[in-house]
Amino acid sequence: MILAGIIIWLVGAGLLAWLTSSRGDGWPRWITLIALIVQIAFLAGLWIGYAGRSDFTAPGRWLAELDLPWIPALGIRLHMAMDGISLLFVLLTDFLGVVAVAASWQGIRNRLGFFHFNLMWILAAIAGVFLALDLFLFYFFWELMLVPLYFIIGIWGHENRIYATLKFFIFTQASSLLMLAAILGLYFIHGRSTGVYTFDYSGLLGTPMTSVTEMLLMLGFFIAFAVKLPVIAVHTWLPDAHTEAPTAGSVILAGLVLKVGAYGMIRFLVPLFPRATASFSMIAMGLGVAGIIYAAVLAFSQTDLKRMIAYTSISHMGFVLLGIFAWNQLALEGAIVIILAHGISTGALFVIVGDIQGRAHTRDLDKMGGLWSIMPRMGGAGMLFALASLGLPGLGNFVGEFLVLLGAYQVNVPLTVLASLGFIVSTVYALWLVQKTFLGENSRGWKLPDYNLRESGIMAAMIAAIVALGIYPQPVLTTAKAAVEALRAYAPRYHAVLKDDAGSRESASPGKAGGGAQTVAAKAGSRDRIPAENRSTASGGS
Amino acid sequence: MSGADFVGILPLAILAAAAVLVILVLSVYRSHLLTCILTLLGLVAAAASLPVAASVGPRGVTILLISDGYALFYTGIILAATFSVTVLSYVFLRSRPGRREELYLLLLLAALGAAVLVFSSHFASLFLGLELLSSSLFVLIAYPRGILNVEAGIKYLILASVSTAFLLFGMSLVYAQLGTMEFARIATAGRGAGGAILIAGLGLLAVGLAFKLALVPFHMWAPDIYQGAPAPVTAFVASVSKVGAFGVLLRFFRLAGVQGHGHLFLVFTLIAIASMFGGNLLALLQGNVRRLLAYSSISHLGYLLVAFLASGALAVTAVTFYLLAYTATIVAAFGVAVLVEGNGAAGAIADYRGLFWRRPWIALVMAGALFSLAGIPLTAGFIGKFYLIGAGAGSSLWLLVLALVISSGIGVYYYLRLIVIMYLRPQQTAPEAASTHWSGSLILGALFLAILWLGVYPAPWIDMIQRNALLK
Amino acid sequence: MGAIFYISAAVAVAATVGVITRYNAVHALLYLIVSLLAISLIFYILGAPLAAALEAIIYAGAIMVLFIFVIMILNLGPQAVRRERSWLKPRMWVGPAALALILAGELVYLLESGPAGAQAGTASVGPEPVGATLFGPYLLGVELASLLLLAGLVGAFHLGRRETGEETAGEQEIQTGVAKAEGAAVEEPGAALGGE
Amino acid sequence: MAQVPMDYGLALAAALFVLGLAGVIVRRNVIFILLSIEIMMNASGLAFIVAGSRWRQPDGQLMFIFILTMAAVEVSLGLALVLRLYHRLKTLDIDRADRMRG
Repeated sequence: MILAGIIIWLVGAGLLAWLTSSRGDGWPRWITLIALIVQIAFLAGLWIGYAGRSDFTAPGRWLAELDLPWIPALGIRLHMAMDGISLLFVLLTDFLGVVAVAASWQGIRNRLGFFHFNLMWILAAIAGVFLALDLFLFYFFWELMLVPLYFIIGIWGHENRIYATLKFFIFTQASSLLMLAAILGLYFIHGRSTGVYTFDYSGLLGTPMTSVTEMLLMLGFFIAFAVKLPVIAVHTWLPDAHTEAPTAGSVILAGLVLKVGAYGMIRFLVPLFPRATASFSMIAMGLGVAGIIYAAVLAFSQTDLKRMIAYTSISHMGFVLLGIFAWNQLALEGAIVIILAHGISTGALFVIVGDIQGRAHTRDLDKMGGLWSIMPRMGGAGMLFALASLGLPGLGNFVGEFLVLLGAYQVNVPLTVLASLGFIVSTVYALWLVQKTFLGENSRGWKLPDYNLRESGIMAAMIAAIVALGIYPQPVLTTAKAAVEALRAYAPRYHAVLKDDAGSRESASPGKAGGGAQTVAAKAGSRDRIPAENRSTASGGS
Repeated sequence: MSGADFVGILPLAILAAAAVLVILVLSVYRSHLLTCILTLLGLVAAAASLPVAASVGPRGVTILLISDGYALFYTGIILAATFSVTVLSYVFLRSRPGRREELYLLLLLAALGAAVLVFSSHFASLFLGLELLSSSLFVLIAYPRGILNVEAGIKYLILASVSTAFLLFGMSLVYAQLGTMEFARIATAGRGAGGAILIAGLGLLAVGLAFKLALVPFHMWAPDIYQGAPAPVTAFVASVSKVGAFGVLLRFFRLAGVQGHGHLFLVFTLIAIASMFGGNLLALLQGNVRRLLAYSSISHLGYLLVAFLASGALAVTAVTFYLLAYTATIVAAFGVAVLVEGNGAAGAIADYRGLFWRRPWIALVMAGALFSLAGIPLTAGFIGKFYLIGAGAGSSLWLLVLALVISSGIGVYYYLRLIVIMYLRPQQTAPEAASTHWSGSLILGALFLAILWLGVYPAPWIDMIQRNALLK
Repeated sequence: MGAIFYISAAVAVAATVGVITRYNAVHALLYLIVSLLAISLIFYILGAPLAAALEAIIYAGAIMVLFIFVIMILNLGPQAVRRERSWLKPRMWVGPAALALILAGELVYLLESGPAGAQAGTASVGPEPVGATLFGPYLLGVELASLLLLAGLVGAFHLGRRETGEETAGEQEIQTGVAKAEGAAVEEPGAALGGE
Repeated sequence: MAQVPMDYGLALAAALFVLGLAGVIVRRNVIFILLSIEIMMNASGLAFIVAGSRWRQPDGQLMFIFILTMAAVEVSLGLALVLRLYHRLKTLDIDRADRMRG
């Protein structure tokens, strides 16, 4: 019930904010803010409680689970569960929710009730995505997420918002419907071969199917996740959506909506289709590396600040893709850390850009310069997050990207080398960003007010989070560890397939290619054992 | 006809009796409210007789009608939709001059026609039911006798008559070939028989029904009729007449085995794809809310064809559920039109701009209906569309599923755009408020809750459909 | 017998072509009546005497009269008289008349040669079995047809009722708008029905 | 009817049907369109009579009677609408009835 409570709490707060908006502007703001902070405190309490449990690091255990019949005629259940990854991501959701609310405190002036309702609606849907274990439920939340985002961009966005929403919509809608088709394909294949028609995640794991079918279904899922992530080639909606979105929309978009794609790959794509993803992994990793470099180069050539940050997001998500398809302990944990760190750092950058735009009414890089001298607090924060973005050691992003590279190195050396080039390019664009906006001389004669207490508060919280993640990531890694191990056990032969496919490329170092932990898992988990393990997984919740 | 036979068609008998009662009362005492109440009572009585009729089990009543769970469930949908339309008509007519009472009589007769359609097991009853429905609709569409209404009425009359002629000619070809007009015997006699004439007959029959359902390429009438008819009648055209026509289409072709005839299957596939894309793409271009909904309904009937072409019990459940969801949704949408549209052009976007600010609750209902049409989670349309795609995927109709998926992706866009328009700041000169009455708000509220219920917890409805409304 | 079918069929087709190619409504109507009579004859040959009678009485008789009635309503005024005169020119009626004569010839021949179907060896389905079936298995159909007629009655009554000054302002506006748009070229009433 | 194969009867019906359809499509005057529709209905009725005659059943004639009923209803409604349209527009050209455009 905890899990349903998390979502109902958010939706309820949103409704309350909407209903009370007629009483005054303060009502929706404070209601959502307090609701989110209370939920963060509650989740943090849970986290500490779980961390004390002896089985916290044992793989294959849900920390909390909810499993009720919903539409029995179709085998649809209200099945939600939380493991370490979900917990971290829901926390990130709430945290960025607070940031979004705080960042819109002054920026959003009209239709406040509906705005906050939409905001909470997105957060609830995203939390639902992170918790759903029934594929139907997953799709349900996945679709639910789009509508409020459409409204936030379409109603509160900038000049060109109609075009942006159209593009955003066509991309996401078409791709998610492809995923629906794939979900149904899986449902029927599983039903025909076993006689049990179910959308349940643990039930569908290990569904026997031919490799062609598996590949097709996998692609259906992959495209949906890839559009959200976004993977290069289907990324073009993102810069436009970001440019037109209000600050809160950008924060949610970059911090959470992109992560949903990554989460889907980690939770569903590889475990459900281990063989197909393994044979696809070289392409996917290649796409990841291409994205890292291509988007970083494009970011460098942008003059619109928001567009620039949007492209850096694409670049960072390339690392995530690389890490996921490398599929070993290090890379996966790295990907999770990137997701958290990027959520915070890019969220902060969008907030800063939003603040600049709110003050100077422009986002054009060429019109800025010397802002540090007039706004030292903002300049300091901007500098810090730009450095985080380039992967400065000691900040969260570095930990994640380093882990991903370490993990990917065990799988494919050339790609890893290429990916690390991304570090260099990102250094260039991040420094360029700082140089053009904050440093240099204030040639335009800007006179803008510096951060007030509220804005400084937001930044302080985000700085604290990113620094904590960079200096002491261990709690996060510990929390994710068991979940990652459990997920990897679903695809025990992943690297074996990988080796068969790409054996020639990796012949130089066979011992290394297998890596440490994952070969153990690969050997330990024979295919026959998977269903048994799933069952224990499903039943072993609270 | 035995007593049990009569019980089996009790809902139809009650509807007919209500119509006769209304005209008798009209001849001595004209009262708008009284007529409306009598009509509503008739509909409620007919609905109350559904379980009674179900108790005599599936049985053929003469060769013309068959009373089974399927027929009764669809009749239930028809009665509920007609009930809503009747209340909306009351709200609509209250503020308008002229004679109003005949409208209720015609609504009863049209509902009876639709119910006969879903009961029919013979060409004669199919034809008569369809005509009863259409003939009442000609008048209903032109009812206020304004220029737009009359235009719409004439257009509908011409196209409906042409389609009826197609239907009749198709029937006669099938009859000439097989020597029977009963569905069940056509099914058995038609199994082995191939023959160009039979295929042509079935094809013409399908064309006739496709006209009524406004499937592409027989859809030309829909936008004009949706725009020209008075709003409650539009709701009726969009819901009841579609339910009736689709009900009989499904029953007949399921028996006749559309899968058995490759050509027919191909034709239906093409019609489905054309309707889905045609409806959605043309809807993108519309600046009028009613025309937009008309094109959207074309595409929705296209979606339904996907499950219609699929095989198995899942397909029938999917169609029935979707029709249920669609009916609740579209009646709600046009119910909003009744309460919102002023005396200007029907469906003008100006009536809807800023609706959220002027009349938030009604706008909420409209938003719910549009979400449901778009297939957004939490609404009936989401579960319905999921069901349809499931039925298509279950029969491996991947091309159709893909078309459904892509075209409904297009569709979502214009529904949401309309919602954004409702949320824009109202214009300086707000349109004059249209008719309001508490009963209209009540019906809209009920429909809104129904949309949510079907979207959030559809299990009881699906159970009911699976227990009752399956064709063998 | 076969020959009569073919001749009647040819007459029906020719008359129908006439219907859809005439400019003048009354003229077309004349052709349509001839076509209906030809089909009636075919019904008779096919062993459906009741249908043949109904075709002639109700279709060619009652329903077509409705058409004429409406056409006459739309044709009031002095122009109509002029039009009437042009309608009575021989080339207007000679076509339908010739076709009707052919049918009359066929009819005479048929009447001379005895009841339909008798010499062809096929049983005709006369009024008796038709009636028995109509009020047997098709009883509900009769009921539905009666309701259909009720709908038609109520509908025609409602639509045809005379205006009682109930036109709303909006409608009048539209009407004047239409009149303006068509300017001076508002057609005279009779012109709506065409004419040669 | 040995001398008149059923197919010929159906062919005649089809010919009339197509002529009627052509009339509906080509003509613009509502009266003519209604006449053409009558032709189509009548063709369908003929087809039913032909089919009934083939099977020596009364059903074909019954359908014809129903069609007749329907035609009467439809013509009366159609003409009532025509009168109303004429009253408003002073024309019977169906293309003039175009106050609705998308």
